Amino acid sequence: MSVVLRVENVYKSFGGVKALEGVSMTVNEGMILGLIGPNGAGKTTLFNVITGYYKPDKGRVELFGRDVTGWPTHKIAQLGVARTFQIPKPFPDLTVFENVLVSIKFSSRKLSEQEAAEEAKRILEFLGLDSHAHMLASQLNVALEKRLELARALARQPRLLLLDEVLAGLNPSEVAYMLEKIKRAKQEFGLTIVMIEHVMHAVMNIADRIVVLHLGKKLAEGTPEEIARDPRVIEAYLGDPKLALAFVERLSSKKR
Amino acid sequence: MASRAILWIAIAVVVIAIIGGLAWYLSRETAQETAQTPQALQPTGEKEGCVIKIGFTTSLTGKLQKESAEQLNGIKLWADEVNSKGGIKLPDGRKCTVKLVYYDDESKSARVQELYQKLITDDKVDYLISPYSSGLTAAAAAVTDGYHKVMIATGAASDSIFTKGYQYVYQLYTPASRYMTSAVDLLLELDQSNKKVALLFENSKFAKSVASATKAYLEEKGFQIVYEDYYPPGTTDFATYIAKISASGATALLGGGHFQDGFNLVKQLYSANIKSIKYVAILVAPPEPAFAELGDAAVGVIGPSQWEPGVKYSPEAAKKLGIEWYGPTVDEFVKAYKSKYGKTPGYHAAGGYAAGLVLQYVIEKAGLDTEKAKEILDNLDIMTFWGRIKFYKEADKHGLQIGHSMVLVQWQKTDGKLTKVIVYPEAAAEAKAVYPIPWSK
Amino acid sequence: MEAKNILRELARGRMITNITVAAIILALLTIGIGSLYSETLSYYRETLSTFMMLFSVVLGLNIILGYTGYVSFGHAVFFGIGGYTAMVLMYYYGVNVYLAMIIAALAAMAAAQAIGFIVLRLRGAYFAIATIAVLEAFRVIVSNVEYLGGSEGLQLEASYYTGYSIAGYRGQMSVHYIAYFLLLGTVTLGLLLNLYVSRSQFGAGLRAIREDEDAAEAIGINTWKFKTLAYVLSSITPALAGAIIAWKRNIVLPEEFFSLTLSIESIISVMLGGAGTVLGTVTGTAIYHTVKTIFLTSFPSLHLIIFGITIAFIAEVLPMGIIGWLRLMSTRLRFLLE
Amino acid sequence: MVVSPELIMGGLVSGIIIGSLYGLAALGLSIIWGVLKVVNLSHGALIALSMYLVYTLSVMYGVPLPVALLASILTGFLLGIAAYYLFVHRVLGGPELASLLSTFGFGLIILGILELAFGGIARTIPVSQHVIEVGHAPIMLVQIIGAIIAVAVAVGAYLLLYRTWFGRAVRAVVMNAEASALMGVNVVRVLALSFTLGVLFAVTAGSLLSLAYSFTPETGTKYELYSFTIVVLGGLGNPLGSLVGGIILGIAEQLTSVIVSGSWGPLVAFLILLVMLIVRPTGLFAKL
Repeated sequence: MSVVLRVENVYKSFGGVKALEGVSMTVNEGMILGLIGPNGAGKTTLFNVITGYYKPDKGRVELFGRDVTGWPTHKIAQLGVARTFQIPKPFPDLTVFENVLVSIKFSSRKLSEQEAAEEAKRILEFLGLDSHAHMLASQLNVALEKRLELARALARQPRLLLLDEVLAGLNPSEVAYMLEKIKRAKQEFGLTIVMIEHVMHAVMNIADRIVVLHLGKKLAEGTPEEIARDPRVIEAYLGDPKLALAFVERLSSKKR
Repeated sequence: MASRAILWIAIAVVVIAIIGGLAWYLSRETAQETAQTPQALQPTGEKEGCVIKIGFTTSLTGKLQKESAEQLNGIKLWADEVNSKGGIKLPDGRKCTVKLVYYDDESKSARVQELYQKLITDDKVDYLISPYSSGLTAAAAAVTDGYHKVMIATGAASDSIFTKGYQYVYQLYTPASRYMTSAVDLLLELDQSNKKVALLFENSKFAKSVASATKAYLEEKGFQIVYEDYYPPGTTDFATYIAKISASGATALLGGGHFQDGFNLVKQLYSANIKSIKYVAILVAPPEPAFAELGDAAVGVIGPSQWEPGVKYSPEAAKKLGIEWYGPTVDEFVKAYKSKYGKTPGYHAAGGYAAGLVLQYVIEKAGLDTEKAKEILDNLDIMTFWGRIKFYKEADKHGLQIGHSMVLVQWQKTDGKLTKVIVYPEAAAEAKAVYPIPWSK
Repeated sequence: MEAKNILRELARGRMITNITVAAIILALLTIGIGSLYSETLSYYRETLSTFMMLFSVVLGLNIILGYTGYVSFGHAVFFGIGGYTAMVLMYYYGVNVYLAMIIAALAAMAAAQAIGFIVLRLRGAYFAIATIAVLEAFRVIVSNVEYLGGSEGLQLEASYYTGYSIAGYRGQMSVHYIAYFLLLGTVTLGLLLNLYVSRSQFGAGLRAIREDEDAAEAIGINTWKFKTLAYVLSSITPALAGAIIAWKRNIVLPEEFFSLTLSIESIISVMLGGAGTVLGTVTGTAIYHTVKTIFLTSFPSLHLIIFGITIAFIAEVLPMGIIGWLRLMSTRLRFLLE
Repeated sequence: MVVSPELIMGGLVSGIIIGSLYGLAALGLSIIWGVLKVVNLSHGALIALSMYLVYTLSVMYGVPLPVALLASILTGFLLGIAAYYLFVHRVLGGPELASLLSTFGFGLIILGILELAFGGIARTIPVSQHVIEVGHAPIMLVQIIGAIIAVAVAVGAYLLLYRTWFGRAVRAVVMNAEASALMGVNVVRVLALSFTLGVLFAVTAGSLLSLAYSFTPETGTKYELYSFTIVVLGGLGNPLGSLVGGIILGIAEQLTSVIVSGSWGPLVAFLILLVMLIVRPTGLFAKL
């Protein structure tokens, strides 16, 4: 199993604020890695470093065995990395269909106009967006916007998919729908996924491994079970009822 | 992507080639024919009711609005007077009325070219008058001269229009190159020892061309230019310029550009109270009545003017020079203008009237025959209320005004009242120039 | 929704645009040729020349403002650079206008590359302000450099034009006709460039940048390269128009060639029709030019006020322009109204 | 000509005096830009309008000058509120272009009215011409008084934004409008008042400037262009930053005029603007 992403000892600070302090992690092919931690832990900053929006102050980022530290975002994207944004960034004045089509056009695949359109249609159907194809992206509700983000990322046929809170703000049935789609997408496209998530039961459910960030440092790493039992993690999250509930849920379901 | 781009570029090249080729073909096909030039579209005015059409544009809007409006008043007054007398008598004995055809050019040269084209080809006017200002006249000349249409340029003092080889454009204003020279002459007359001159002009087309000619003239006359600078249009604060002039030890200042900046310059100069400066001559601003708002600061300031209501041109003066007098006297003009518009005419208005007057003279002699009109204008040497009018007729500066000269005005205080008087040339002078400027005492 | 349907609609839309564009070019060509033989058309020829001058700037601006979403508030800077480059070549070296145009366009492209390197790192209002500053800086520099004629400008002599002739018209008489056809060529080039941008993958990338630059990077678009290229392309037609107008008017003046008014007029034209659409540029410029001419002749003293109200109206009520509004009314029309 | 230290001194002092007035003019633009994220392209027209208001009242109707100044400033206040709801409110939060065009349109309307009513002739308000000479440079008493008022207004604006409830509300809206709304701040009112405040500063600057120099409807354009530079120099919405930015620009302009030539003065402003935008677009000083 080859290493898809390796982050080594990455530092990043803004002014006086240290957002990342010596974070390292490794993601193997075919894996779903959950990235959790309280607000301000540096999760999104880490995504931005990986995807090249920020240049790390120190440390290196390796993708598919190549050192990509300091590469511009679009070059990293062209390696086969796709991401979604915490606050969705659809192309508001383009239709849903056009959003996906643009993404296909700039993926590494060489498709004819006709093929690209077919492909866009396929992806929209996969995410249940086909009936909204002619709507402007700006007219979508949150749930559909999140789906569009995912659709646009999948349209690139990436090898590594970075999901930044795609479940936030969704109701339970929508969460279930998205989880289902992510799992299926992983199988169908042979993806490796790193996901930042606050919906704990979802992460615990879907992730193979979990990395916990706290105040810019890696606090713990392990399987969901290990993380759930780690006293440091519990301490860091103490007082977060949602998380506590998720832990309890997880542990009790294991016992049964 | 690349191959697509190439395809598009190829299409672009082909289309442009087709258009270009067509244009070339058309030009090639007929180029050998003798130029069936524009004479063909000569006026039709002669028969139907006999109306002579005079065309021009005026700046009803934009930055030249004010001066242009006065010029228009002058032209209108002329046309009304002519028509009230039943029109102009042509050499063939017919009497034709005058019709003014004019449009708003927004003070922009793009509009000027568009509209002169329309005047010539659509309205088929017989003679043209220029728009106001050198810049717009240059743009108009580029159109009109090609059609061999006579255009009387008024409100355009630039010399450069007349070095471009145009053959049908005639200038009424004293050109920029001689704008300030009389101010230099006056200084020489007043004080032989005042030789240190500061030049501070606006960085604009007109002021710049006056400045360079003035500079050359000063050097020729043995003056020492101790300071020279150009301020950007719209400048309101002259503190640092005045500081440098003061530090330069200059004893005379020549400068200005438009009304506003000249006004501010004098105002701040007066406040600064630089005792060393004894002589101040400013472009454009002093002849304006609004200059009086400066109060004491205006006293002693000299300014060149194309024309003033107090000028002394007269049939007698013409006789002395042995040239023909034509048109109304100065007083008649001023009186007619006052009764029509309720105010004293300035030089823009006088220039407008004079342009009409010259056309009237030409039409009486040449009718509507442009080539004959050109011949008459080339050899013209007359005196009118506007002054002497004579054009340079060789090709290198064809149409440049060489007969007319500037007068200098000075603001003086008599019995506590601020008045504008002509002080130069002596023949036209109403009073002697005050020297040195009061504040230096 | 069938993919094939979309493609068919797309093709139909493109066909309609192609026919419209071709019809416009042909009509302009006919009027131009007609004016060679009929004097009555010559006023229309001059009005259309002014229209095409503005249209050339608009077509350039639409690439950077419409497709890429960068509000270039000083786009006339390329008109000025083109005009001055051409004039220097013609005035000092006697170069003919055709060569001068080509060099002017190349000079403007080089300038766009350099200016873009500075201003394209800015976004939104900062970019807009920076482009105003660039325009004003050029104007000040040009009016102070003697070689460029300073504030007096450079003026060609009548004799420069003796070599030109068309359909029996010679010298300065021929200039207005030739300039018309040259402007038509420029407009044609501009329309083709816009069509290319609207239909190519390059244009799709620009649209993505307009919509969200970060997301565009994330889907693998080299945004820096794309927007620089867009800026360079957007300088071509304004520069060509500047060169032709310099030649036609025979004089270049700093305030007329580096003019904020021209910049703003072209923005209004783009916005009026609908930014980022080919048909929008035509519609917007045509309406603006016509309305302006009517206002100026009918209400000369009120025209500033009327314009102010019109501009504010567009901004507040019709920010996507006429064509943009129609497109929004029905997404079906998106394909028909490119 | 040799540039003496004395001349440099004169340039510096007049730079500071004129710069303070530039700073005051820029303050209005700065507040609006900082709080509403709108570049007010009617700024120059508003400055010109206030000049004509003072002119109309004091010269044409003979109202005493201080009363005319106050009346002009008050009119600016009312106009600000009206303009906010007519030209700004609808385009807030939209694309930049919409607010640029909308405010530009408003500016054109003002200019059109001024052109119609007064034409292009320069107007002057007669006041004391007393000057103080510094290094050959004549500095008018009115300018000095204007500069002092400018400093006072800038400090006042600073206190208003950092020491009062209104200031806190404004800063809260700048940081996060949505959260402020949840915490009970009337966001629309804060925005409208901030815009009005900006107009008020522009009008105050214009009224003071009208005393020192003659003016035409187009006079405001220069101050508007300079204000862009000053705002970028001083940081969006920072009153003291505007003042200091104005003074830097004033000194740069005046020294250019002393050392090189006045006709290069405006270039300095645009070059400073471009360099600042690239090197430090957040300004030399903190944002609001």
